[in-house]
Amino acid sequence: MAKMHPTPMLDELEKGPWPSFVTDIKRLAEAGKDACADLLGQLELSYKDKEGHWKHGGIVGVLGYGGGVIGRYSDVPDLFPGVEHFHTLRVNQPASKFYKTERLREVMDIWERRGSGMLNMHGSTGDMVLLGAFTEELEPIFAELTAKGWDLGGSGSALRTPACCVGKARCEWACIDTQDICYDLTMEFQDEMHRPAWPYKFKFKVDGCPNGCVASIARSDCSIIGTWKDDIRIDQEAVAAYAAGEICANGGAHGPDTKLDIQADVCDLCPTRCMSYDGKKLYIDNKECTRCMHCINLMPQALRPGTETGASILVGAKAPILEGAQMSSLIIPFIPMEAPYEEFKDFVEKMWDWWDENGKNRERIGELIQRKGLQEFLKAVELEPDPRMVKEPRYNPYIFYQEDEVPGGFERDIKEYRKRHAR
Amino acid sequence: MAKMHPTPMLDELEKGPWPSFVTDIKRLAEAGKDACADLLGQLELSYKDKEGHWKHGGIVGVLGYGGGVIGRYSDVPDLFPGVEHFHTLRVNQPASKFYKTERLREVMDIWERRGSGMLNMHGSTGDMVLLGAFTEELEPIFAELTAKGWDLGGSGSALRTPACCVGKARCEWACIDTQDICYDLTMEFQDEMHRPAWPYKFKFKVDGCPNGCVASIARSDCSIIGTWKDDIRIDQEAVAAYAAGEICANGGAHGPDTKLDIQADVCDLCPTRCMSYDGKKLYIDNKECTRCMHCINLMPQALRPGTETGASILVGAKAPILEGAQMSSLIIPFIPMEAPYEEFKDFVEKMWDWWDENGKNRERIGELIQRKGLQEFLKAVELEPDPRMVKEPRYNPYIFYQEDEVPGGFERDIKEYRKRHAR
Amino acid sequence: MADRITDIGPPKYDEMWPQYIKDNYGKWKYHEILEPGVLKHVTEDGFELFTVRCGGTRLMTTLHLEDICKIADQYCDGCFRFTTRNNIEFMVTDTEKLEALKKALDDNGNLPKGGTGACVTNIVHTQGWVHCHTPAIDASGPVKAVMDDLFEYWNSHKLPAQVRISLACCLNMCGAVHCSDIAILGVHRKPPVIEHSHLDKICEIPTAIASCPTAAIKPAKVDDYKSVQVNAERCMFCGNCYTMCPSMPLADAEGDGIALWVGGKVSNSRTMPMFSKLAVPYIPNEPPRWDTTVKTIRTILEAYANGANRYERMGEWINRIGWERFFEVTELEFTEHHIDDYRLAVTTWRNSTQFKF
Amino acid sequence: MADRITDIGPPKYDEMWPQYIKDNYGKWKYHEILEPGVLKHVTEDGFELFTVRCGGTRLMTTLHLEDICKIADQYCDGCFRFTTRNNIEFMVTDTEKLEALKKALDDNGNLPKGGTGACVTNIVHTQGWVHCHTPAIDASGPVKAVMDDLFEYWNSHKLPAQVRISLACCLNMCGAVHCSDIAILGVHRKPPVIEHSHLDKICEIPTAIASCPTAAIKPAKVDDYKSVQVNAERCMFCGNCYTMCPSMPLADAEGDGIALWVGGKVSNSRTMPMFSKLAVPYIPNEPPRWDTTVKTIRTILEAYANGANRYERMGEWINRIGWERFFEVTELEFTEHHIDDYRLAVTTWRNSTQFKF
Repeated sequence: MAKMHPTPMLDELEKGPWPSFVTDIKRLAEAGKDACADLLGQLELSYKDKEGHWKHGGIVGVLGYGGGVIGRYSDVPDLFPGVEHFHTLRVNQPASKFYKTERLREVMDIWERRGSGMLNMHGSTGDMVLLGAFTEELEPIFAELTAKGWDLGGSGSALRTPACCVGKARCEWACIDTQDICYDLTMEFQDEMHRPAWPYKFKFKVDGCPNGCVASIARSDCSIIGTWKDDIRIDQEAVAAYAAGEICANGGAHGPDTKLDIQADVCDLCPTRCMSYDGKKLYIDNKECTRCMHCINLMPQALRPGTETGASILVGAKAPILEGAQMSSLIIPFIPMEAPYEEFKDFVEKMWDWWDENGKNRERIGELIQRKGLQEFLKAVELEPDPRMVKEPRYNPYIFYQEDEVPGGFERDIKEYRKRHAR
Repeated sequence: MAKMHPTPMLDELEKGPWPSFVTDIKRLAEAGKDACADLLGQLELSYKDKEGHWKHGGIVGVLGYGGGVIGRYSDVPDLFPGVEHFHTLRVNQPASKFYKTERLREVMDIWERRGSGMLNMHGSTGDMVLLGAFTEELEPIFAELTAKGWDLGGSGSALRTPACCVGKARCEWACIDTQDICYDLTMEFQDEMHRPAWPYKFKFKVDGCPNGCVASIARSDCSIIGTWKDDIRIDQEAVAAYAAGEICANGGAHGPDTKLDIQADVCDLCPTRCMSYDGKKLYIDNKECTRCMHCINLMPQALRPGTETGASILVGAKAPILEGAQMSSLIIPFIPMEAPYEEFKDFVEKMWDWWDENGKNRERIGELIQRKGLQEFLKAVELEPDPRMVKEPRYNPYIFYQEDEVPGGFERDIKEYRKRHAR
Repeated sequence: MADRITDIGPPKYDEMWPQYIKDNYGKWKYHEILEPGVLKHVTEDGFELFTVRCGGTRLMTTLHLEDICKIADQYCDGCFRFTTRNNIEFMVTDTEKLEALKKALDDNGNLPKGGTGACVTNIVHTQGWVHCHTPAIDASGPVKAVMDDLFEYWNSHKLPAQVRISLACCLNMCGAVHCSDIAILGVHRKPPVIEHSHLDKICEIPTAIASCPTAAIKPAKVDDYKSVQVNAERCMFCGNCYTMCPSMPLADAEGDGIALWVGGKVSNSRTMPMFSKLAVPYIPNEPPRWDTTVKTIRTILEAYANGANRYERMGEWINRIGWERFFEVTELEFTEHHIDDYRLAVTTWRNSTQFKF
Repeated sequence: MADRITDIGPPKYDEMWPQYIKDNYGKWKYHEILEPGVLKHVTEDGFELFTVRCGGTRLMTTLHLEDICKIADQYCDGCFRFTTRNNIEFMVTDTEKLEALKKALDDNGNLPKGGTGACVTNIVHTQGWVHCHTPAIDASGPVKAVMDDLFEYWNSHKLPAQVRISLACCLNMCGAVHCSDIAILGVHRKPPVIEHSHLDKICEIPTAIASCPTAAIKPAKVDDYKSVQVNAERCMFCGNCYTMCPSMPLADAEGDGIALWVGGKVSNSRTMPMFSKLAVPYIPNEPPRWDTTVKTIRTILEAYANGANRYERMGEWINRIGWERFFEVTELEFTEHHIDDYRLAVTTWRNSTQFKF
């Protein structure tokens, strides 16, 4: 058993119905992990001081990679030597985070032997995050992980580990093969992930449908979101069953007794009002549909996305630092997404080239587009302007014209002008 | 008869059903006004050149005033000597633009004798605009105008001539006495109007209700818009008459045969959905009403604004130059507006003081608020923040705190910090 | 100067009122549009006032104004008024006088009735080539051409809702057209041509430099003259430098023309007020009848008339159907110029997968 | 280095699939929530898959993970998965196994079922004081305290719609919480304290200066040290300077705390995605149970639960009732800090007379 510190405040977090990370960590501390005991000790100190106790980074890593490891040191190492070094390894998760226990135990075994035994399942970007290694353990851990078929994820000014929703593995709404896209991009861009060479980080996230369960529109520089071009599939028998109350609303999200009112809940809440219900059949004016998923969400047994599927590509989401938060913006309304995804990758390469060439240090691509204008970006990726790219056209009259757009060009002769207009 | 120039292009504008300004001006030219003949000649030249032919300003005016006259000279005076000088006088219109012909003829008579005889009824800001005077006529025109009880309006970096809608003179929806407010402000601030002393122009416009017929929300630095606090008045008998088709919809705006569908046209189009109709009576949840006027517009015989009336004050509208167009923003949700309007004028004086002190050259107050922040403005005018002032709270986390808001202030000792945190 | 009359302000409003306005001030109960151009206002006491609204040209002569005065003298107790949108309103107190007034207006021929209800009412506009020194277009001419073409919508009630058209002859927008259902805006497209030989004499160079919102103007020595130069790549042709410095004119026959904007409103009815958005970035100046502009406005108006629900303003219609649909039904081209690239541009991008094919 | 294994990427996804996922990949037809935490997915062929969703702590030990693996081994053919929101999902192919699985989970006690449908699902969060070097707050602690309090909403379906809560321990927002129904954000409120004696050795001064979005940092000589100074009036405590320069720490017991944000969403359902907006600018750090934060979140959640229509997300509810009503029903104070004063602030002002008293 490791040396336990008194943690009266953290002990309060052992109470209550939600699983307690404190109880969990105590258990491993009691099983002998110094790092766990000292982590709790240092966290207790933070609870007392109301300040964190980790030092600013420090360059640590594994040979040949520029990322995947985040250096971390305690600023009170004398008190908590077990967390003097507390480096993080990001281990690239399998797409959609399915695990076979035998494979997961490969990682767990290495981490129990060589690390703190504490981890995040998962980090915000999607990686398994192994929390708390000493510097000297980094190379051995890396060697053992790769030997078992596991690799590190991205960090720093690099491609970050791509992530995706559950997709076709267990969701009827997935319009694209999110897992394969995620895996394919990860494999294709291993170099971009492991060797930071860009102005700043870059994230891909892949959502199977506009519900956006992996939050790609808020959290990725390039959001790949499944959609469809043809009509929503309707099963009118199931519509009747919903109307009769035989199937409950919204896939049971409000309990099994929640009856659907097709007119009020579906037609009237449709943002484009493209649906109508005559008491028997449900009609959709698909041309006016914006594929928002509301009706499909509410009637999963009666309505399904169309079958001519592909993705909408949106670019530029980021958290606030520096220019303020952005969501991704629609750049490609529809693109087919079939392996090997060449049309998409072609777009990605053009986007990265432009960003690489024009981006300032620590400038996300969304900020660069803000700075240079959406037009410049479209030229770089060779796309034509489309009203679908904007919520609305400009309202300010400040249009930049190029010289070659204006007959006679920009050069004029003041003498000629003065012949027509006295001073 | 003045010397007429050939105007083959302008002659094309004598055709068609809309009244022709060309025909009108020709008539006065033929009656002997050189300025009219030469104006048409110069305009024809512009139609040929596709360029205007007026020179940049020139400082002209009347003694003791810094504005009210806009200098203008032809840049082809040899060709069109009748418009060599073509100065404009802005004559302050009576509020709501009612005229007695005998009074209007005072102005017409002066203008026929001493000016071009051409004028705008009215200019964009609201003045009568006398178009085309020679410099030497300005003082005599001014003397004759004032002798008859007419004065000039504003121009330059001054208070511009206030304007208002028809108000209580002929509109059942006027919640405030727009004419009196307009007149009172005009009289109170004669000095601010005639002697430019500010960073830039400043406009008041007074709308009697949220329909905004005088466009104050788009066109004035300070918009005074009538509204009410209590309940919309309902005449349920008239409601029944609308339901029965005895009264046509929208005051006849769509023809006398347009029957109102109370549920679809009124209740369902109400932006807050605060109305309901049970087939007999119309109910309004007034607490949820935002007084948008839609229902009142559609049923003027059944619905009327409440009787506890006053104004909403919005600040900062302007055209694009320089920072882009702005609409006015809600600053005072509700203020009583009874003569002599002291509470309102008190606000105005505070607003002007702040703008005068902080505004840069040619910075409208709306731009200054943008630059300094709405908070700063609110402090200057001594108003408390109110969620009604914004469409939504901030989404960026960049909050500026003042030192006195934070316990312990901003000064800290790095040595104390380092005692808790090793470097 | 001692007996100089100044700061007297305008005549007080009630000096201009006819007796029936004075008597019924603040007592109005409701109104009704009887036919295009004819309104009836009724007081709580049952008093009825009839108004005939006629198209005004804004730019007029004292002769035309005298014609108007004569009608007012004959039928309206010597009173009449103008509206904010340059229309002329004659008022009478009974239906007999109303019929006589209408006949007199018809006989006049230059005072067309209309401008009420779900119509295209009069175009508010600026001076254009008639008086302005910075215009990119004429004003009265295009207004006349457009109103001639849309006359059938002026004196009828066949649109889904009112349509407010405005014109401003340059970006200064004296007409503040930025919240109109359809805005006609004069635009320059060439950077200023600089008269280096006179600039320093006529302008203050620091003021000229400071006037540029994009910092495109820099001091320069040209042919030994102290002057400025303009970085054409950063010029967006706003004309603010010319306003500050007459040695930098922008006007150019090939550069200047018209941009059309749609979907703005100032009313708070139903939806909050909206800015007009860019529909057509550039149409060449085509005097005297401005054919392409006229035709394009009709196209937009008819698409709206066909597509909008009753009571729905232009901007509400577009927001309902989506801008992609607007460009489809009007067959207008969507170009890079439609995409905002000024200071708030990021707020106009589409952060959603919601769109129509 | 020759035989060094690099760039192999993660295990391929299908290596991790149980057979029933492999067999039914892309064949799913619909799903149903059977009870809180229990889902049924059905394929076009009628194959049924049952999923039990359990709350995960994100921060866990290998011991806890081994417990999870054991359950998966015993009931789920050695397979399970995690969700994007740190929940754990166990899958079985018939109802008998489902009952046995549910019992095993109940027996475990640390794997509460829930997180489905119209509930408060698991809070995504960052590291806080457990691992981060720039946090203003802890992460796992507040999450535990909030989830304890809202447990009744975790394993029930009684809300109008799903509520997504997120936590980020500083403005860097590793958790990208800016589009959450409720966001818990760690904020600093004091400018950096500067270690002049070491700054030049540890940081690049130009980089530190360039890092400031408001240009508040300037070079300065202090006690003969080359260093920087911060104009406190322009500091908005973003911490970007500290990220670039460790000699400028912001953390402070009295300065740091929690801001709460509401009404964001990432889904495109009905309305377009929305940012979360400021509800409470500052709550002091109150370890260990973060009482005020917990209480305020419950207040917001209950106001939503009481006021929203079914299917309406938090942001949709607020937009419908208006922000003035939100502050009224939650009894939260609206302060000057709620008013945006950053770069797009003008777009948040209310350009309308539409408001509720």
